[in-house]
Amino acid sequence: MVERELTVSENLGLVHACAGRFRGRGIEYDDLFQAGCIGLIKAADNFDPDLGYKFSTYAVPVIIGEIKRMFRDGGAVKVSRSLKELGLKINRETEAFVKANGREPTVTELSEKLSEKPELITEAISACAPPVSLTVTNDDGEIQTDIPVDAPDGKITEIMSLRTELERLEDKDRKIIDLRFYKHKTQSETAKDLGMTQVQVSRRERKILMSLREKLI
Amino acid sequence: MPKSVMCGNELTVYLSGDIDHHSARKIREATDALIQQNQPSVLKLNFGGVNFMDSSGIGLIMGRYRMMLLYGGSVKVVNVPENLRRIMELSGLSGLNVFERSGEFCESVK
Amino acid sequence: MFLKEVVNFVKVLNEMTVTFESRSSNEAFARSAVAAFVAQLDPTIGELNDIRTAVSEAVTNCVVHAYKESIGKISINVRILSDNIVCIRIRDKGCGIEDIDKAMEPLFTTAPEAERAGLGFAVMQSFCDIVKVRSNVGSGTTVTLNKRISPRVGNG
Amino acid sequence: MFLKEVVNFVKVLNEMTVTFESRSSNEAFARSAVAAFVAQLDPTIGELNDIRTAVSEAVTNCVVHAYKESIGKISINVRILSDNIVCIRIRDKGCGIEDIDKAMEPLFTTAPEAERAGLGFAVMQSFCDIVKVRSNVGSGTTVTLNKRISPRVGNG
Ligand SMILES: Nc1ncnc2c1ncn2[C@@H]1O[C@H](COP(=O)(O)OP(=O)(O)OP(=O)(O)O)[C@@H](O)[C@H]1O
Ligand SMILES: Nc1ncnc2c1ncn2[C@@H]1O[C@H](COP(=O)(O)OP(=O)(O)OP(=O)(O)O)[C@@H](O)[C@H]1O
Ligand SMILES: [Mg+2]
Ligand SMILES: [Mg+2]
Repeated sequence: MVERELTVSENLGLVHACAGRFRGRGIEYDDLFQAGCIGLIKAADNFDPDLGYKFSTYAVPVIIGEIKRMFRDGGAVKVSRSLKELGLKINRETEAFVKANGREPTVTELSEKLSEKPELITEAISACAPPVSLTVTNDDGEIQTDIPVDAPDGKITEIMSLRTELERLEDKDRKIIDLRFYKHKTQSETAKDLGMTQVQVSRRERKILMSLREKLI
Repeated sequence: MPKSVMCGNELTVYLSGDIDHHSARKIREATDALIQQNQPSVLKLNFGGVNFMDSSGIGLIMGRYRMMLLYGGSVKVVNVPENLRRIMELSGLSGLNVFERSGEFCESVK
Repeated sequence: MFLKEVVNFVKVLNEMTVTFESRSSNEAFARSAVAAFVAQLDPTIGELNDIRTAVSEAVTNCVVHAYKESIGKISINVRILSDNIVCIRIRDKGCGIEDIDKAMEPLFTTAPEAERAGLGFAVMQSFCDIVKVRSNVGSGTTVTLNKRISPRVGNG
Repeated sequence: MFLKEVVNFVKVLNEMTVTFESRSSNEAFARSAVAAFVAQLDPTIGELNDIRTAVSEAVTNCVVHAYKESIGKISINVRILSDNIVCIRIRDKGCGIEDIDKAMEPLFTTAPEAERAGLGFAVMQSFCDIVKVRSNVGSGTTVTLNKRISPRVGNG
């Protein structure tokens, strides 16, 4: 118990560091700090020194996580809606400004009037289009899955890391991949070579691709 | 589906958001469906809720104009926000007499 | 050599390039990205809207005409030059334009069935200070838009 | 060839790349450009702010650490994958990171004199689902952020 209190009081600086990070985002510093303290206490309660890493390494993510939750509250509103609302406010403010000054306001002037960041003003002006789902329907017909164009050096790193992942595969899996994708055999041919059924090859192949995908994204 | 009101033989369609090539298709389909359904003799396009429009919007108006002409009806464009004036004027649509004089018809749209 | 002198004379203060696919759902994104970059000059709402409208026309042309039914890459390069001049270049590798002068005539369109008004270039010209088009049939089109943002009183 | 299979397996529904200079005046632009692209998934404000925050950390690192006093190119590639997953890759060709594990430790910083807290990577990890770093000393760093956006209810 005493130890816990000691850990907490010794590490209040961590909370200040984390809370300071989120200044000027519409939440009072005291509230940020308080949320961070809750995180610190949680971290002190659950920290296991035997795991061999520093307390701060464990505590910082917990503290930031707790602070982040403050931003989450009230954040479930869809962006499209909130920007639309801001867009309407901007229109009203612009009209009033023109009437008063005989000219249009600039982005900065609006941001001062509405106490919103200039970048949000620009975004609100720009982003009123109703979003259209990409996943449900696609107005461009069949979805093309070209290889994304990366800088060539990026592609090289990708190939390198793919190789590393392939080396980590189990023997049998690696054989499947080798036959299927490097030797260009069909699933049935591969199955015959490895003494499996075509269905087994198909399933296994899918599993391997899935796990590679996870690692490579 | 855009909001719409049928009053007498006049169909008012309330447009909102951005009108570009991407969104114009949906608006066109929805508006045409409303025209088919209601068979108005006057189609009023209310632009009060529109934030952005490029020439796709002009194409949209022209298309409805031709369609209504085919039915012996007419198109009125009303409640055009200040920032769309210039592109509306550029379009030459004023020659077709589709603009309702401003002030005379200014309802607020949410 | 002379070109080099001229190019060096124009100071590029800041620059960005964005590349995306010719899906119509990216039209709004393209306008927003350009607007977000130009915003650093603190334009008026009207100036920002002019730019958004012109960019929208050029990008829509790439989606509708350059690549038609297929999907290709569109890239936009934006430079902020000295004297508050914004230079925006919209480039596609699509079908190209056969007769540029004709294409730029108001009301000329090759896609009337798609309810195109043939006003895209006219809008660009009206909303920007300079519009230039370079195109090669079969290899693509580059549209360059220049617009000067009025300097801000006070600090600019 | 095989790479193609794997990459194809990950369905890329839409993609953009933006490249800009490592000026601190571009940090806001970078956030906005990514936000404008992700907006097509109609995220919540919370989700979009999470992405903004994480991108901001990564971009600031390029400006502050990768290129230090000089100006270099930063590029951000954003892909929308099936399943509402957004994959953001921030790349620089700056000085690189010697010990990535150490760099990712909370409170580790090589620039304490610049009042850096050493929290950038911790913030990225807390605001994204997956954070990956690849780096080579002398040739640059790539930070990959993955985040799943909650699917839209109805059809928006
Ligand atoms: N990027 C391009 N690639 C190929 N052809 C183009 C391109 N841009 C324009 N064109 C050609 O130029 C013509 C005129 O373009 P403009 O934008 O002025 O009108 P539009 O696109 O046909 O109609 P609107 O823009 O009013 O919807 C187009 O019909 C098309 O034939
Ligand atoms: N793109 C990069 N290029 C080179 N070094 C980097 C890069 N990103 C991070 N680093 C190194 O990793 C360290 C930790 O980065 P992190 O963002 O966590 O903290 P910081 O930038 O030092 O401080 P803070 O982000 O809190 O201001 C940096 O101090 C720097 O040495
Ligand atoms: Mg056009
Ligand atoms: Mg940092």
